[in-house]
Formats: sequence, structure tokens, C-alpha cells
Amino acid sequence: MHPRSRPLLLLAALLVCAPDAAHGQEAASGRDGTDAQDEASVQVEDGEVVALVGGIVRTAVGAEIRGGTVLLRDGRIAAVGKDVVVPAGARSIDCRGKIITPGLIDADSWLGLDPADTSARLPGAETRASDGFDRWDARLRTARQEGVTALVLGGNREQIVGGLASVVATSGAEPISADGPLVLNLSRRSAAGGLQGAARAESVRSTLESARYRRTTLERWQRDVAEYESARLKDGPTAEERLLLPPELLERMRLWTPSQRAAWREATYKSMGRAKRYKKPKKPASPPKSLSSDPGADAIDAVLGTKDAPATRACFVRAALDGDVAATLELANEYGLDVTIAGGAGLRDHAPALKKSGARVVVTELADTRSARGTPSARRPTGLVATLVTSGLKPAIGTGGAGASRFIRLIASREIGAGLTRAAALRAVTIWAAEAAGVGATTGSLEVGKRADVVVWTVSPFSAESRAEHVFVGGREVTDADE
Amino acid sequence: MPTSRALAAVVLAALVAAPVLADDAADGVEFVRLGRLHVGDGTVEHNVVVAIDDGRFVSVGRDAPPAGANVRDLSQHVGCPGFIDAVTQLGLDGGAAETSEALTPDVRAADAFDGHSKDLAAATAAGTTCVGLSPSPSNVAAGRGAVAVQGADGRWELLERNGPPVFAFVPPALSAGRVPSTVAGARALLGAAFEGRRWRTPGESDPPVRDAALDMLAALRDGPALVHADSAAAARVAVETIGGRGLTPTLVGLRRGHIDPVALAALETPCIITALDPEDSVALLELPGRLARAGVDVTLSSGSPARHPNSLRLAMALAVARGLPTSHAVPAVTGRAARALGVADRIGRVAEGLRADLVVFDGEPWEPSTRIVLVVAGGRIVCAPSETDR
Amino acid sequence: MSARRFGMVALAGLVGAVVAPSAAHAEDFVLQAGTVVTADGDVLVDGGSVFVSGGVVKEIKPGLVNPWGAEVRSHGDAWLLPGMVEAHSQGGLERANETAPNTPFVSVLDGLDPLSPYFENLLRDGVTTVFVVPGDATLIGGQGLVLKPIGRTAEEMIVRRGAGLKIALSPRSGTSRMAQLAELRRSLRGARTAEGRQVVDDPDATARSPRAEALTALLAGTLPAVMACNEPVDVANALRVMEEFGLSGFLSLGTAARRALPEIAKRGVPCVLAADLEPVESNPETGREVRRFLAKECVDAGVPLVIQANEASPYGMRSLWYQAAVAVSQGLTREQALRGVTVNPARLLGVDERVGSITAGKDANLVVWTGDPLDPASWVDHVYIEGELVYERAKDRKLKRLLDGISLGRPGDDD
Amino acid sequence: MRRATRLVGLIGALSCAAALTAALTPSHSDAAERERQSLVFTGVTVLDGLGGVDEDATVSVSDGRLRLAPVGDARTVDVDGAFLAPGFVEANGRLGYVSQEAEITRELTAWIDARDLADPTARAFREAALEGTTTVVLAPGPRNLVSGLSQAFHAWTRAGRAEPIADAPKSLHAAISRSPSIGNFPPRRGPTTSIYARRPTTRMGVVWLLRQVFLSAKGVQKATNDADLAPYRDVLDGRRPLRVDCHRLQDVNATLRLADEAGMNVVLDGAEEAYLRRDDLAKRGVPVVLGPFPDVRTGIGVDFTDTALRNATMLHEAGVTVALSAGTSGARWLREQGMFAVRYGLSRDDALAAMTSVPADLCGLTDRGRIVDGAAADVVLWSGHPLLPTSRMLMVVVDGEVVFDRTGFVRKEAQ
Repeated sequence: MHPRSRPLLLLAALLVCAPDAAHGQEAASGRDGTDAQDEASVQVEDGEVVALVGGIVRTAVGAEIRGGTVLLRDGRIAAVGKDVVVPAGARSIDCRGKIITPGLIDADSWLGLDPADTSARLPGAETRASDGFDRWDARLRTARQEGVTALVLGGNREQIVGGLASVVATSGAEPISADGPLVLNLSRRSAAGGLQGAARAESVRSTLESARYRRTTLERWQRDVAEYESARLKDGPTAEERLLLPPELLERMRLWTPSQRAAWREATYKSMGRAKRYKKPKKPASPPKSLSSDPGADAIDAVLGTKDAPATRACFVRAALDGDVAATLELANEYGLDVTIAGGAGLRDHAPALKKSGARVVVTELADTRSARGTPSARRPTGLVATLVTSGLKPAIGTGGAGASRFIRLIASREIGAGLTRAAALRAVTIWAAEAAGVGATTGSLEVGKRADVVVWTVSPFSAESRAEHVFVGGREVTDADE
Repeated sequence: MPTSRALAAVVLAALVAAPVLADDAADGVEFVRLGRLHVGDGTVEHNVVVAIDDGRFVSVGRDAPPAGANVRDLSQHVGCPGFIDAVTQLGLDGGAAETSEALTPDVRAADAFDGHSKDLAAATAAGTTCVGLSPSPSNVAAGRGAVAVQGADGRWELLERNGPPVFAFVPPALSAGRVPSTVAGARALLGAAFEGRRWRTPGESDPPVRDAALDMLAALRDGPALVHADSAAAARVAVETIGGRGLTPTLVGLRRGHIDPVALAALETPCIITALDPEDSVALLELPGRLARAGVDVTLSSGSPARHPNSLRLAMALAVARGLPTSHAVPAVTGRAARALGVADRIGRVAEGLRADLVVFDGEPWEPSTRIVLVVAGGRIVCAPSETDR
Repeated sequence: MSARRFGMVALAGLVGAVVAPSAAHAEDFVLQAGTVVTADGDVLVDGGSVFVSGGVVKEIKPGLVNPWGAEVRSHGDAWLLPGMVEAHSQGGLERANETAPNTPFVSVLDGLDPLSPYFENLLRDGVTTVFVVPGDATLIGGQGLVLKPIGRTAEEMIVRRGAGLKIALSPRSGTSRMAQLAELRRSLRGARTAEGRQVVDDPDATARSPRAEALTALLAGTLPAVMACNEPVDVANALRVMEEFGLSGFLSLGTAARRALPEIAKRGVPCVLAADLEPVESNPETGREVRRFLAKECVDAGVPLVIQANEASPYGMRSLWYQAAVAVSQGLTREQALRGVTVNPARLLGVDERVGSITAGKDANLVVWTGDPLDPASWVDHVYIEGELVYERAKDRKLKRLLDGISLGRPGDDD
Repeated sequence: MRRATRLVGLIGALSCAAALTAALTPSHSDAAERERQSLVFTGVTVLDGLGGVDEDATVSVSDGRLRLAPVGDARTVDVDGAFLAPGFVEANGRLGYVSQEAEITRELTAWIDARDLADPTARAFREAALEGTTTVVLAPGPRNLVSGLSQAFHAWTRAGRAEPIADAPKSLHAAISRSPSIGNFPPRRGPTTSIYARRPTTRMGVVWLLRQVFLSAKGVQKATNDADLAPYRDVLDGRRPLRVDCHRLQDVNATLRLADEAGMNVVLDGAEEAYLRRDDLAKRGVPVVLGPFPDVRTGIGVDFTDTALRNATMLHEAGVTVALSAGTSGARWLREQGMFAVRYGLSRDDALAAMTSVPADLCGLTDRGRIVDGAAADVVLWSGHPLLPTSRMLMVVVDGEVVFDRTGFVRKEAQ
């Protein structure tokens, strides 16, 4: 700091200045061992080119490629195939006998969110799940170890309008999509939610109805404003003014609002002793404030679709029961919603209607876990995912929980035991999950140009004994696969 | 496979399939050829033929069955003893917590047993042919457990009315407002009770009438006991108290056992880890593996009825994924569970003389992706999902 | 029975209050001490002399000298330090927060108790400047003031008005982090558009609302934001909002937020460390527990160290001097630690022109310690604020009462 | 039952013996090996815990014992300016309980062992060791009239938990204060689940019931359940010390009165107002275990006592045997207690003795709490004097094993 500081150190002999022991954290033995992985769990190796060579490549979209290579560059998948040339200088990983899959995605998760955050009231629908995502959550590390590279954060699960879902990377990098589908909770998950079944559907309807009303009101107002504006432009400087006033002032006047102009004229002419009243053009009434500037309402507005203008934002609807699914389909039809329906047994009987409507589905009531409670023991739907696949749907699998996200591979694996094919199971936790959350073009499969979210497994990820040997999230290897 | 179909399968099996394995063969012996057999004690046999007669295994070996014998060829498949869910309340109607007093050794799980419970049917479809029924750990001496099995006729029946006594060194047995409120108090209370006396304060006099509950506890001398404890510290006190009495304790619960697995292992007492769940911390999910590798007998239990009986297999998968050696996986839900319940001489292994409870899979039992091909209980097929599905 | 005891304490408090401002006028004088630590970097080990005139430090010279010919106040073996600066406190407030979530218009000015023992105790611990600000229980909690702990009215105590608006990003009960953030964005956007409208379109608009006024000042950068962040995710959100809306200000961190120190360093936003400098973190996944050393981590991350006192600690002992000593034990140099309770917090609060070091031109906020301030055996003997002697230990009857108890040196009651 | 387990798992046990070490102990086996080696501290300043200071001394640790000479084949620890002191001994440990401090559903629980109330893996034990406390004598809390027996623990071991010290004497803990009677109501007829249905209900009743049980044990009064009185006889016969939790002067007086009547020796715990009777305590040779310090800002201690911060100093000066304890606030704060005892007038050496050899002797651990040849190897290496907040623990040795080691960092930094 200063040369003068040295004497202090000498004087401080009494206090024997503490060693400049570099320990930002405590280092000690036993259980207390350093927790380095906890801190720097993600190794950053930018710009590196990685070649995963000679593995069994399951792309989740096409056929399996045996002895295939996946090339990762700049965080993207640069090539997939049998005859990929590994560029010089690339880091080559021998994957012979190993299985290469896209990173797994939990299609409905709360991992990284404070449990309280998933049930609290919201100020508005624009509330984004990613704002609450704690990328320092210790469970994310296990999620990466278990090959999970992305999570669909399903927003609030209690309120009828649950904010915007987000898709986040388990590496904790920037969200893959912060501004995702609008979450609507038709099914009640706990006593905290207030309304039940039909009442909730009715509440969603009135939300959408007021959004529609707001839209028409705003459109009308916008028309009025346009008329006013054109009237105002017509209401230019008078001939007298043109004659008398300097051109700069005339130019500026053009930008004035009619009321400003009228006020100016009144004052100016008065001072000139010519108190002449000027007609103020009628200004259109402002729409109520709640209608004009409400980001929450804007978020809901975007989900409304018409024949000419389809919805610009999808809806993520939790509809567990039969009736909820039916209500959702009805609402989707009525308001032009683009829906992803997340639920359980209720989906089964509506499979054909779902197929017809083009809705995407997420099966969330499979986990049989503490946080996904609500399905009594014997009622846990078995074989539901397989049934939906048979019906031509592309069901994604979500845990509907927090910690269970880490073990999505084992939860999906149970569906194989219940009749799902392995290929479909992989899709259900990769590409279909991405599509359900609207990021199917970005991630979810091993295709050139997509995010490099890739996992190398010792054996099939659906085996309990499998280990993820290499996990890449956004092209960066997370090195905490093994402790 | 839908649950409804599973139920149908059970019914069907009882009505239709049962005779296939029944006494109509000439000598009454039924043979099953298996590609691989987990015996239930940690060993694996390949290409074995299991002979079943009169509801029991009569032989397990390589010898080819006699010509013309009734042989079911499952040589592409993997068999193991029927699963035993060691600590459950499946089929216990009306709850299992009797919290009016701290010492209720005379409460019997068997008295609340309902063999027609739907939950039990679901358990069968999930490969579980035997359940250990326990009163809730809401009292220090909670009562007596019972053992129920899937009967050959499709309904469940009691195998052992007088199961192991159940003790609890956990909340809610110990909580503010209950006597006792600490583990130390539980030791004092039980210690006195084993000597047939009340736990009293100096100056208090003994009641004039003898207490039946105390007599019952004082009469306990040996045999298995189930002891609920959550941490290694509580487990130590529990083992000292119960083991000191001459009973053979098995620890149950241990959801905080991962904090000090070394101390837990040092107790050299078998452990039943209940209700492993994907939501659990990795440290807890790794506990079965750590204990097993330290030489402790580990049993897994589903946590039913709060959770689906099928979660027993998920628990196995989670434990294997997090370090339980596969050689321990099957014993953890069969042979060791039987031992904890004191019925190892009757069920829990595929061995001569034991009850013929057998589950056949199209892969390894701990893999959640494998399917159940056949469930045999008491020598009869009680569930054959793949057949009815096909 | 407890009434008796509370009575005693109340009496003691009354006696103690007399210690408060001795009304001596600011005169010219020279303060001499065996060791002078200016906290700006200079340490005079062979004695130093500080010339004070008009409540301001005029000149500092090494050695026990008096070229100014002024009255000499000499403390031969003592240590002279600048008054310490407490960067974040709710002291002197009866309750730290309104119950409504969004109260930018309230100010601690209206809730401050100048006679609170809190301020008296600050003097005993050598603290002469304190930032009092509403607590973290509401989204927008209100405005804080930088104060000196001496005066009969809040106005007398003020060093800087408009020193900060408390914004707490961690969810209060019943709401969520995301909701909190959405609500904050709404408020700020509302204030921004309101402001825009006023300039452009609405000449007839009536007087601004106080709510808008505070937020407008915040958006204009004249009122700093004090963003309370418990968790690292709150830090990420705070930095994002500050960037989105161009806010200036600083962060007040909870213990867990230390994980975001690298991000804080990257953005160059100042922050106050959590009061607990050695929190224990446990990993829910592995059960592993690790104690963290915040001061060390802060300096290692390249963030200027600002320490606050730990009022919540057992026995209320963690005063600033103690906290600085803890920082040294974590491996910091003594200078780094002392700067963390003097110049750095002064800069953070925007009052470094006046306080935080013994520098010519700054307020004469001087504290005479009996010895090294980082040794618990040392005591604060004299405190000067703006050149006035405001505390003398020898006259501190409340302290004497605390030390000797009700016996006040009498022998045991049996004799 | 163990035999049964072994029979069944014979093969498993054999094959798993190696796996046990691999799976359950820290994987760095060479590190574990090193820990078992002997240690030699050279060039350290040794504070022996008995009041002595030896600069530039050599102390060895070998086979769990201390030697005041170097031993062969040992790891040498040589840190410039470091201090070696005995590990602190917390004589009234009140930490790490699973749920409650006592089995409060009975008022007299003389057989309850503090060991059964504790969770040895509790963070508080580790925290204590990290702050230099190597021995915690866990005492059941004062909510019961007689709450049970103490248990001495090694505060932390390499196994990741506190371990009970084998064969450590146990004292019986009683309370004469407000806490045993607060909230109680007399048991009525019929069963009740309320834990408050118990005696006593007043402060008078507390002493009455305690007197009753001790006089019964003595045979002065008629006894009912003779076997239950054994623990009290142990006290009367001098086989066990009686520790009495008392705070106000009136409780101290009552305790001494009862001790006279029953003819027994007592140790006072807490004793915030004991300074008022210090000469008498000194004359009778009644030791006190003080602590924790009251709120330094108000002087209010446990049970609304009106204490003196110089309590320890006054007692010590009067000749009373004084040990310091952090009591209910947790042994992590014992070091801080020592620092503040120094602040309030105790010499550093006396304060250190009051945290090491004095409490060890009071608890019958006469080979701990001191650095003398042959003593148990509970020592802590500090970067400076252990009673300065600027010092940092560098190494903790418990029973001859290195439990925490930060010396590596020091060396790395020095290079």
C-alpha cells in the first residue's frame, strides 16, 4: 500500500500478524475436506474443438449411428456421422463401445428454484422463472453427473397464471430461453391454490377473456389515435403563422401536440392583444392505465391467436385430471392457444383429441416422488407414455419436482418397463422435451447447428449401472462427472 | 401396462393360469428353467432348473428335468425370489399409529390386516410377494409386526401373526409433549420396562395394579426386533437398549444415517433403508452402497403405502446408480428382508424347502426398464403380465 | 422480580446518556498520540501530531510536535485512528421496515431515535459515521441517511442526505423471488414512463407523488440504490436490474451471496459484506460443511473490502474493530482490514470527502485508543467528531456500572 | 445378535474389511498415514495452560501424549511466530443436542446420560474444534431439577464426529434457578400427556424438592424407592461432583445453604452474580464455571441477572477458582469468552488457564488442558496468541491425532 506501512508490521509483533494464509475456504481433513468442486464445478475451455469418436450415436431424431463421431465446436454441434473428419488440433475422445446421446432435459422441473418461489402469488404474468433460478444449487452438480443438461423451469405451480416458463442450462450459463411459454395451472397441486377444478378452468377462461377484451379495446384506441394523429397533422400552421413566424419555429410547431399548439396560440395571440379562441381537436380518451401499460397483460396477450395471426407465445398448461385436459383443449380451440399440456392419467383418454389439436404433451406424474406427490399410490399411471406414443403424440417426460430432475433417466427407464421403446424414451427426455418448451430448434438432439449438449455414457442411460463419462453443456465439458 | 390390466392379470392368473402350474401334472412337480437365477443370498446361478411342488421349492439345480415333465422354459429370463417389502403398512386398514401411550407392545399389526387391499394387489404386480407389516413408529414400544404373503389363491394372507416387535427411537414417538421426549428418555423408559417396572421419579410410588404392557416387554427375551432410528447416534442407543436385552435388532429408517456411515457401520447391525426417493440427497442415496461395502446387511423398503409399491424397484435402481454393488441389490429386497423379519427359514431365497415365491424378469431386477414376466407365489402363477398383454 | 433488574438497567442507561455530547466548542488544538494510523496509508509509529482547526484536520506531522502553537492534547502511548464508518445498519430505528412492500417514500429521518443507546455504543466502539437504512423485509424499503452518532435531532446528525434507497431482492414471506423482481421492474418502468410523460406530453400535470420522486431520483442516479441480496441469484438479479435501469449504488450481501463475488468484481459494483464474516455452508447434496472466510474471499476476488458490524452475534460483541481483527485472522493485512472499516465504507457511502481517514481537509473525526484497536484489551478513551470531544471513557459512568455491577466495588454481601 | 450377524455375513465381512477402509475413511491413505506419525513443534511459543509461557520451545506429540523434547521419525511443524496452547476445555458444554437439553418429561432424571442426548456429528462440535476447543464436557440442561450426568467428549476427531472420552468422570447436574419450575403445573389425577404436569412450580419448590431427594438419600428423611436414590448417594459420598446451575445471588445462597445441610461439595455453573459473594466462595473453596458473558451493552445475563462484566476478574482476585465457559451459546465461542475476560481485566495467562487446566481439573480430566510432559496430546497451534481475535487456528491435535491442519497454506504462501 504505502512504504510507511512497514513499521506497522514491525510494531505488530505483539499481535503476530496472522499469516497471509490463503484460505478463502477452510481446509481441513476428514469430512471437512476442501470443497473445490462445489465452487469451480464447471471447467471452461473456450474455443476448443472436441471430437467424440467411434461411439454408438443416438441422435434422438434419426437412426442410431454405430461407430459414429460427433464434433463440437464453439458451443455447437459441428458434425455428426460415420465419416466425420476430425480436424487437427481437436481434442479427440475415444468413445468406442460408449453411447453418445443428447443431454437429457427434464420437461417440467423446479430444480434451482426456492420451493417458496413456486407457490407464491405473482404481481403479473410476465414473471419469469429464470429470475429465480439459483445456478449455485448443489443439486445441479448431481444433475450434470446424471447427464441432465437442461431443465424446463415450470414457473409457479400454484397460482392459476404461473408466469413464464424458462429453459435453463444445468451449467448455470445464461438461460437457453428466459421468455418461454405462459404457465397456466388448471390442476390444483396443494391446499394453497385456493380454487378447485372447474373453478380454475373458469378462472383461466376469464383471464383469457379479459385479455381478449383488452386487445380489442386497445385496437380501437389505436385506431382513434391514428385518426387523431392524422387530424393533427392536418392542423398545421395557419396561413397567418406561416407568414409571420420564423421557419425554425414553424418546423418545431409541427412536432407539437394539438393541445400544446392550442395553448401556445392562446397565450401568444393574447399577448398580441388578439384573444381569439382556437379549437382544440378532440383527443381520444386514454385507455385505462391497467389496459395500456401492463407487462403482465402483455404477456398474456401474446398467447391469444386468431386465424390470421397465430399466437406468438405458447401456453404450458398443467392439467392432471381428465376434465382439466378437456377444458384445456376447449380453451385452446376457443382462444387460439398454442398449448403444451402437462399432466398424468388425464391425458390418456384424450390422446386422439390431443393429436388432432396439435398440442404437445408432457407426462409429469410418473416420478412417484415426494415433491411430485398428488398421485395416490395405486393410481400412478403405468404405460401412459407408451400409450401416448402409440396414439401418435410426442410425449415429453417431466418430473414435476425439484430433486427428481437429477434422475430423469431412471424415471424414464421405468416407462420402458411399462412398454415404451428405448428410442421413444430417449426422445421423451431430449427432443420432445425441448419441443414442448419451444426450444426444439436449439437443443434436444444431435443435429448440426444445435447447442452442444452431449453426453457420453458407459452403457445405455436407462440402465441403473450406467455412468455419464463426459457431459458437455453448451460445448463445455463439465468435469465433475466423477468425484 | 395399465394398472387396471395388472389387476385383471391377477384375477386372470388366479382363475386361469394357476392350474398350469398346479397339481395336474402327473407327479405334481412343476419345473421352471431359468437363464439366470438370483438365489436371494447374493449368489447367482446360470441355466438352472427350479422344481416346485406343493407350493415349495423342491430342488434347484442344473439337472435336466425328467422326460415328459411339465417344464416352463424361461431360459432367456432372469429369476429371483419374490420381493419382500420389509417395513410397510400395506393393507393395514385405519392407520397404524396408536399414540395414546408410549408403551403399546400389545398392539398387533396382524389385527388390522386386510388381505383384499388394492394396494396389496398392486404390490403383487410390482413383484412383491411378501410384506412386513409394522405399526407406525409413533410409540417407543410400538407393537408387534406381522408378515403377509401373496397367497396362491390370489388374495393375501398372513404368514406370521407374531412378527418382530417394533421399537421407535424417532419422532413422533419422541417429541415435545410425549413421554419420553428424547432418545435418552427412551432408553430409561424401556430399560425400566424390560425389568418390569415403571420409569418413575424418586418419591413416586408404584401403581397398585400390574401393568400388562410391562409384563409383555419384560417377557421379551430373544428373536428379531425392528428398531426405528434416524441417525447413527440414535441407532447406537437403540441397539444398546434393544440388543442389550438379548433381542436381535434390525435398524429401520436411518434417513440421517448418511451423516455418519462409519458409526452406523460400526454398530454391525443390519439396516433397512426406507423410501429412497429421487428427491433425496446424494449422500443418502449413496448410504446403502457405503454400508454394503462396509459389510453391513442392507435391506431396502419402499415406504408404502405412502408410495407406490413399484417404488421399491426405483429405490433399488437409485441405490445401484449410486454405488450399491449389484450383488447386494437382490438380497436387499429378498433374503435379508426375510432375516430381518425372522422368516428366513420359510421365504426369501430360492432354495429347497422354502415357499415357492418367484419373480421372473426379462432383465436384471434392479433395472427399472426390465419387465416382469411372471410372478409365482406359493407355487402358483399369480401374475403373468406379458402373457395377458400379448 | 425482573422489574427490579430492568429498573437497574434503565437507570444505568440514564446515567450513561450524560456521557453524550459535551458541548465544548470546536477550537484549534493539536492532538498527539504515540501511534497514528491515518487509514489512508500512513502509519506514524514514532508519534504523530494532528492539527485541528474549525472542526477540520488541517495538518498532520510525524513526531510529538506543535509548530502551530495551538493547545496540545497529548496521549503519549495511545493510538490515534480515524473514526470508523459503519456502512450498513438499522440501529436507532424502532422497527426497520414498513409492512407495505413498496415504500420508497419513507425515510429513516422520520423514524430515528437520536437518544437510542445504539449511537452511544457506537462511540464506545470508536465509530463516528454510520449509514442507517431501512431493513430487508420489504421490496423497496425507503431511504437511508449517513449520520454521526451525536445530536439531539436527526437533522443535527446528518452527514449525507439521500444516501441510499433500500431495495431487497430476496423474497419476503408469501412472495417469490421472480415476483419480487417483476414488481421491482414494474415500479421502475412506471417511474420512468411517468417521468417521460411529464416532460413531453403533460404540461398540465399536477405535483409529483413522493413515490415517483424517490424513484425518479433513483433513475436519475442522484439517489443510490442499496440492493440487499441474500443469495447469489439475488446478486445476479440486482446487477441485471442496475444495468437495465442505469442505477448507481451498492449491494449489501447475505452470507450465501459470497458465491457471486467474482461477478461483483467483474461489474465493479461496491458491496458491504455480510455481518457474519465466517459463515458455515452446508452442501445439501453431500452433507459436507465448510466454513467460509468472507473478508479473505472478498479481497481475493478483487472487490474493495467493506465490513459491517454484527449486531446479531452473541452478546452484541462484534463491533467494527472486532470485525476488522477477524479479517486479519483470515489472512488480510492490518491495513486492508482497517481500510475495510474506514476509507472503503466512506467511499461506498459517498462521504469520503469528509470522513474515513485522518487527512488534511477532512472532518476531525478522531478516536484515541489505549492501544492497538484490534486487541480486545484496548479501549476507546476519547472520541472527537468534527473537532468536538464527544466521548471520554473516564466519565463513562454507564460503562463503569456495566463493568463493576451492582456492587460497584463493594465487598460481598455476607461481610 | 452380533454373533448372528457375523456368522451370516462372514464372507462378506472378510472381503469387505478392506472395502470398509477404502469406502468410509478419507481416500487419501498416505495422508492418513502421515496423521498417525509423530509430530514435533519447534520454535513455537508454548503457553502451558497453567500460567507459564515458554518462548522458542519444542513440544512433541507421540502416541497420543505430549513430550517436551523432540522425538525421532516425526513430522516437524515449524511456523514462524506461532503459539502452541492446550486445546480449550468447555466445562459446561451445551451443544449438539438432538432435540432438547434434557429429558423434560420427568423432573428428576439422574440416570440420563448427556451422551444419549447428543448428536456427535452435530456441526456445533466441529465448530468448537475449529475455534480451538478440543474437549467438550457436555452437560444436560437446567430445565430439569436434576437433569443427569455429564459426558466428556473429544470435540472432534478424524472420523468426522465428536467421540466420548473413555473413563472420563461424570458429574451430576442440578439446577437451582427459575428454569426447572417455569411453566409447570401440578400433576392431576388420571393420565395427562402434558410434559408440564410435574413438580415443582415455584422457586421455593425447586429447593424443597432438591432438599427432599438429597436428605432422603442421606437417610435423614424416609425414602421410598431406594434404588432410585443411588445417584444422589454418589454425590453425598464424594464419588461424583454436583454441578449446580444457578444464576442469581439468591440461587447461589440457596445452593450453599443446601450444600451445608446435606454436607456435600458443589460447583456453581453460570453464577452471574457470584461476585457479590466472592470472599465467602473463596473461603469455602467453591469453584465456579462462569459464562457466557451477558449482553455487553445492557449487562443483563441469564435469568435476568444483573451482572458485572468484571465478574471473572473480581472472583479470581478474591481467590475463587474460576473456569470460563460459553455455555448455551456453544463452545465455538469459548475463545471469544477468553478474549473478553481479558478485556474485562483478567490477565492473558489467567484467562487461558481458566479455559484449559482449570476446567479440566474441575471435570476430573487432570491430564488435559495443559502442556506438560506426559499429558494427553490435545493441543492447538495458533498464528498468534490464542486470545487475540487477529490470530487464526493453524492446527488442531486431539488425542494425538491431527484433526485440522492449515499449516500447509502458510508454507505455500511464504514461498
